[in-house]
Amino acid sequence: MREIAFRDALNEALAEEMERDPDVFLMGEEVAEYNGAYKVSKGLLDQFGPRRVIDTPIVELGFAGLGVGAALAGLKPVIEMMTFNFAILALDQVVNHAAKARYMSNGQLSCPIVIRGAGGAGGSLAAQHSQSLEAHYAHVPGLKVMMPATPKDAKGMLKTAIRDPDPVIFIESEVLYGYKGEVPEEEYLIPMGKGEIKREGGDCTVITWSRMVHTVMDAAEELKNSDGVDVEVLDLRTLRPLDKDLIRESVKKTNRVVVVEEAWPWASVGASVADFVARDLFDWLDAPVGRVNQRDVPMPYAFNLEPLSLPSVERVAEAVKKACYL
Amino acid sequence: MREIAFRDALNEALAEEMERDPDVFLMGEEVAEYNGAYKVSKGLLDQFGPRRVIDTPIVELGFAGLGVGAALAGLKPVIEMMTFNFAILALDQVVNHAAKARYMSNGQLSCPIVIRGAGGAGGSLAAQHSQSLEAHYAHVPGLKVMMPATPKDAKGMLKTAIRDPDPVIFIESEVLYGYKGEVPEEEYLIPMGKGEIKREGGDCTVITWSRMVHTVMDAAEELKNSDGVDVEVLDLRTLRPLDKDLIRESVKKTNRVVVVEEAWPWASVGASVADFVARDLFDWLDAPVGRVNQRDVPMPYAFNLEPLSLPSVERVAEAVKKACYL
Amino acid sequence: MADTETTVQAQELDGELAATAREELGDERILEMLRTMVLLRRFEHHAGRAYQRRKIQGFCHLYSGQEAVAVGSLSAATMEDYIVSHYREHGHALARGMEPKAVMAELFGKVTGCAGGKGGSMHLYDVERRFMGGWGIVGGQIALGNGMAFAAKYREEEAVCIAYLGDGAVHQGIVHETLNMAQVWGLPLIAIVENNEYAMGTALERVSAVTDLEKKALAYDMAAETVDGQDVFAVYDAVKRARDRAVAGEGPTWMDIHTYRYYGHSMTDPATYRTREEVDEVKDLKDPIVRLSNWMIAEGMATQEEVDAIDDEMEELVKECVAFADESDQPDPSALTADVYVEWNADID
Amino acid sequence: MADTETTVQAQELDGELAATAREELGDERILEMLRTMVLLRRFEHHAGRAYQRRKIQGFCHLYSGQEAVAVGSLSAATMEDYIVSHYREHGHALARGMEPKAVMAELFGKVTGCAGGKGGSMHLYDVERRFMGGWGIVGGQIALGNGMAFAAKYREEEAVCIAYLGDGAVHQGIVHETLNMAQVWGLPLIAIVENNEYAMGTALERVSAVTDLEKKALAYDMAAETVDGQDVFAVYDAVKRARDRAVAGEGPTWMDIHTYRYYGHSMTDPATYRTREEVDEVKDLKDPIVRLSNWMIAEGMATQEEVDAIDDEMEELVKECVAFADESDQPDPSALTADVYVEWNADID
Ligand SMILES: Cc1ncc(C[n+]2csc(CCOP(=O)(O)OP(=O)(O)O)c2C)c(N)n1
Ligand SMILES: Cc1ncc(C[n+]2csc(CCOP(=O)(O)OP(=O)(O)O)c2C)c(N)n1
Ligand SMILES: [Mg+2]
Ligand SMILES: [Mg+2]
Repeated sequence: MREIAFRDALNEALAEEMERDPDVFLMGEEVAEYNGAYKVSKGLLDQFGPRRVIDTPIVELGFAGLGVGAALAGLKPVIEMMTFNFAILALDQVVNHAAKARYMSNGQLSCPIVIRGAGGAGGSLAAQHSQSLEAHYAHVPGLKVMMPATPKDAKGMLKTAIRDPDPVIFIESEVLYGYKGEVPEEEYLIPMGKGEIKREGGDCTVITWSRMVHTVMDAAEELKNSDGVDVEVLDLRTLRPLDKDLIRESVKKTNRVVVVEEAWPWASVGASVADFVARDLFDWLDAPVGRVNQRDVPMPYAFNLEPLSLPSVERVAEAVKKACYL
Repeated sequence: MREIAFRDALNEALAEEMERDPDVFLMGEEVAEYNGAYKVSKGLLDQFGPRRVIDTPIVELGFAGLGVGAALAGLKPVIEMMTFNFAILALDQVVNHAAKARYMSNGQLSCPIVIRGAGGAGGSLAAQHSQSLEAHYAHVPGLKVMMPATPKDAKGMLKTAIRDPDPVIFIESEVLYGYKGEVPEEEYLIPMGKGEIKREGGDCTVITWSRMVHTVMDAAEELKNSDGVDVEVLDLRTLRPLDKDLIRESVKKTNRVVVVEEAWPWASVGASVADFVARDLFDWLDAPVGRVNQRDVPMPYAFNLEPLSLPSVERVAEAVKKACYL
Repeated sequence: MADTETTVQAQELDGELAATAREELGDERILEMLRTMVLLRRFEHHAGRAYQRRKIQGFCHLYSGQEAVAVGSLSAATMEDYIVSHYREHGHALARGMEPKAVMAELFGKVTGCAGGKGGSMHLYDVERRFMGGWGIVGGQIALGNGMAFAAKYREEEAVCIAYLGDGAVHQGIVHETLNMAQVWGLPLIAIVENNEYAMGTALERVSAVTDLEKKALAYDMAAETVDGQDVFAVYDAVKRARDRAVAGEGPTWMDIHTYRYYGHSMTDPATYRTREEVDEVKDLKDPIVRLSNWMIAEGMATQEEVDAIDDEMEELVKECVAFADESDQPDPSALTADVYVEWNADID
Repeated sequence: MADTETTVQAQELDGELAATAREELGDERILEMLRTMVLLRRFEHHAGRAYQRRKIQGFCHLYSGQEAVAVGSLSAATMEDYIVSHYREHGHALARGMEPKAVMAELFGKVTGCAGGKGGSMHLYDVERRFMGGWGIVGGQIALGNGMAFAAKYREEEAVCIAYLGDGAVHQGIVHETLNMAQVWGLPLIAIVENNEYAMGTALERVSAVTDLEKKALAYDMAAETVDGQDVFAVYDAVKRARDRAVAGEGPTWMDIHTYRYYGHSMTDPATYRTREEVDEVKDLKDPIVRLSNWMIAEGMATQEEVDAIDDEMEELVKECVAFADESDQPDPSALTADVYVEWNADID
């Protein structure tokens, strides 16, 4: 199968959905003439023109709100946040408006908006530009949250997100944009709310998503070689709603779980996943659920410190071994 | 001992700290001439004048940022958010600025700000005005988060928050403002990061905070009477940092835990507390950790629906019984 | 109130504008406008009473005193136009033609309400009439309105979006962001500031660097106007011109419409920040309903008896609304978890 | 560039303003200003090279072309004034008198950096010199600056806050909120828009309803000025007058200072959105350093040789900075968890 980069997979998803549905438009900072800060929207201005690919001033709250309003009026906006660090400015329109429109209107309103952009640490970008803030969205009923780990998932999930009738937060790991992987030529969708086993194994389930899938895959490889431990890698893909059945199935097989996320540990999605496992599968667990996170500190700039903060192959391997009492 | 209302206890804390430290000032919507939307700042304009008690326009982001800047310059701002539903607009200044100033400056800057105001459901206020958003802050290193449940705690904790050299998020349950309780005449402080056993009991630990302390106390009373179950009620008071030792001590005694919070269940503080208990005290637990939350929906207006959404005495009692296999 | 209005006599409206409006609208529609304004007034009276009986709860912001703004502006709109408002929107909802019973039932939290009882006083919706809410975050709705204006332009509809906001909302950053984009992209947005002089207990001049809010538009080179909001035809005229410009592709308009609210900010506000005299002066000199009916009587379009009869009729109608709301059922408990998403296959909790 | 500047000749600055400044500042300080401007230029040149060698990583925004803004404005400030900036702040930091070695070491992520290597290029601090950062959220720093101005006024210090922002930041809501409060409360805030015509790849006129950014102040009745940012004395003069007003209690000033950046937005931006000719024209006609040195030579304050010697000297100095940064140690791993809080008794993870 052909291999393309994560950013190009996203680009294809956008182009195909804009082709398919004239109500889909793309708006954000530098998405049009600059072809996107991370080149995700490359060529879309040329293909679809300035009516549908729109550069904004730097006003995250204002253009998110415009997108929400346009969605309430029936359009299908894709709003690009250059990074989710800046999307904090827009959170009110997401949490207080988009997430509640259908409910408060007793089902009269729909808000089919996608808010997407780069998340996570990008490499020496320091504290204000290196945050994994998915918990802020996953906490809120009315939102759906997706975070792909591979080019194939990225394309299929973004297409699903755009077609979804509810507001979807779609966070793309900044360091994955250049990552290449197999992507089918023919059209496909990755369903909302469904995770995937990225690697089968019987000894320990590691639940993760986004960039951390790759760290965990490396750790799994290493653990196989060094300790003969067979790790099952479960990529959640959607963080709200949670694919509970997939987790149940895997844990009932392995009886051991580690949750790995790039975000801070406290009040995070990973904490919630670990809590779900511990409560729902209490009798199936042979060891406490392990967790690996970014250290509970703002991200430092220094090149030697950032890797110490992020979850590493070593820290994941260690946590798995601990869960396996090795 | 004298009994005073929660709002008056907060008022005393503000007055005493403003008296003590000329660098403390209070700013927010309606805090001065109107004496506060919830009358927490009653009389402070008269006592301290318009230099130190300042009405703002309705610009949460702007005056939060002003407060952060003033704190960086050495003042001790107390910024009132009329409610934390509106504070979402100010989150960027809290998460991206206040929380990171000390770290990014390598300890050169301090940000001794308190951001306080009403949180939680207030009674038929509907979806945009009935949110418990503490998870958004508890997730973020660099912040401290306090949520008092009683007038005595409210006063002692707010005084501590104001003296704290770091940014403190201080959330006051809207329905507790009128709640009366004993408050000492003499000065006292409630330490940062310390919870309190609000009721001793040997059968099950219920961990909670803020308004839910009272719901849980009622449930504990009922459980004692109906089933002879002795519930230990642990009020966390501070949500970041967590009082791990207090939890450990209690759980090692009861071996059963229920976490009760007003907030939504997913990626919440309660999920994190439950996860901490399940991992840290794995071998001490005789049952899965129970949880009671607001239902995972925006808050409806209808008078019959809101109580169905919020955690109730019945739902707490049920969860405790389940944890006790009753 | 602003200087611009001192030329108008007590309880009189601008005769020239009224004459033009009469030509455009005809007597029938003007009578209808009066009826609507009286409906709004009676409706709020009874909403206030129901609140005191705890039939309505939570926050409830009455619209009385501002009737000419809602009725004047919405008389200039078509049913293709999007309307978006904040929490003080009973008047806008009714003036848009929403069923008064459904509005009252919503305030009562009943299943027959226009949002099934789940929205309440601050969150009224009638999407068929393009009444898009009913939002409670000060300023947030103007961005939504910008999006609706964007949608109208995107689809090349002959439609605008009318977005209401308060004088207190003007300072919110989102207003700045929205006006700039609306102007850059020429969106058909009509932003109506209902300048009732106060945001809760805060008089405009205490928190605004300019008290002439029309000036805000200078920062965006935007068409702007100051309007006497107690004169229904002045509002109608200004909004109609703004609408004509907007559908002609000439972009957005910013309006500082001067008005006044008779009640406190919400039902729990005793409004001690202003004097009784101040309120009475507006009621005595510039009541929008008295002004309109005075003019109609002077013009021979109605008699005092007919005006009184409208009052009685609306009083009856609103009482029926209250009875309807009172008798209606509360929503079924299953409504609690409905409409969070269009469908939700995973279990929620 | 703006029309206001067309009267000035190629590579010449305003002679009158220069003469006045010379009287006020004296030849010594003007020579120092030239040296600082050259330092900024050489510093960025080497920062750019170090970035290419991956000695500096992440985002790195060079200041070259804008030197007259930093040096002119900070020459009008005292050491009591608070300075706050955004991510393109190497120039402000150096012009404030921060140790160039500590700045370069910070860019290299070293423990000898002005933030111990934890801040990086976008987050420089020197609190002793009241250089308060170095912030990366577009627009956020102006609210911080307002708070510092508030603090200065609260404590009755004879001090102002100078806050820098870009032309792209102007549209952010927080700017609107901040300017209104600054004006209402008369805060000593000097908001300097470094209008370099682009925000990343976005030319101002594509996203701003007005291109004359001075107009933004009309919405707040605020003192405002448009300034030639390639003329160090024009900047000095305008900021000095604004500062005088501010400390006299006459409130804030808004400044649209026209300038230009020579490099791309950041080190990873090829800047294909503008032509080489456009860049060259500014360099040829309005380079702030050439303008100043030309004038100094014409006035007999320096010879061409002396100017060249300054260039060499600064080149040497910056090379020493690079060597210093290169040789310095990375922070100790324990720095990772230090200074999250002033102290943290509970364990962190
Ligand atoms: C963002 C936000 N901040 C604060 C509030 C609380 N609040 C509700 S209405 C109001 C005053 C608004 O006044 P104005 O805009 O003049 O409208 P009016 O009520 O006079 O119609 C305030 C402060 C809110 N709902 N949202
Ligand atoms: C809130 C926010 N949105 C977006 C960004 C990404 N970003 C960084 S700089 C920049 C352009 C700013 O341009 P301008 O304000 O003109 O300053 P200049 O870089 O020209 O000095 C953008 C969009 C950001 N850092 N913060
Ligand atoms: Mg008002
Ligand atoms: Mg710029």
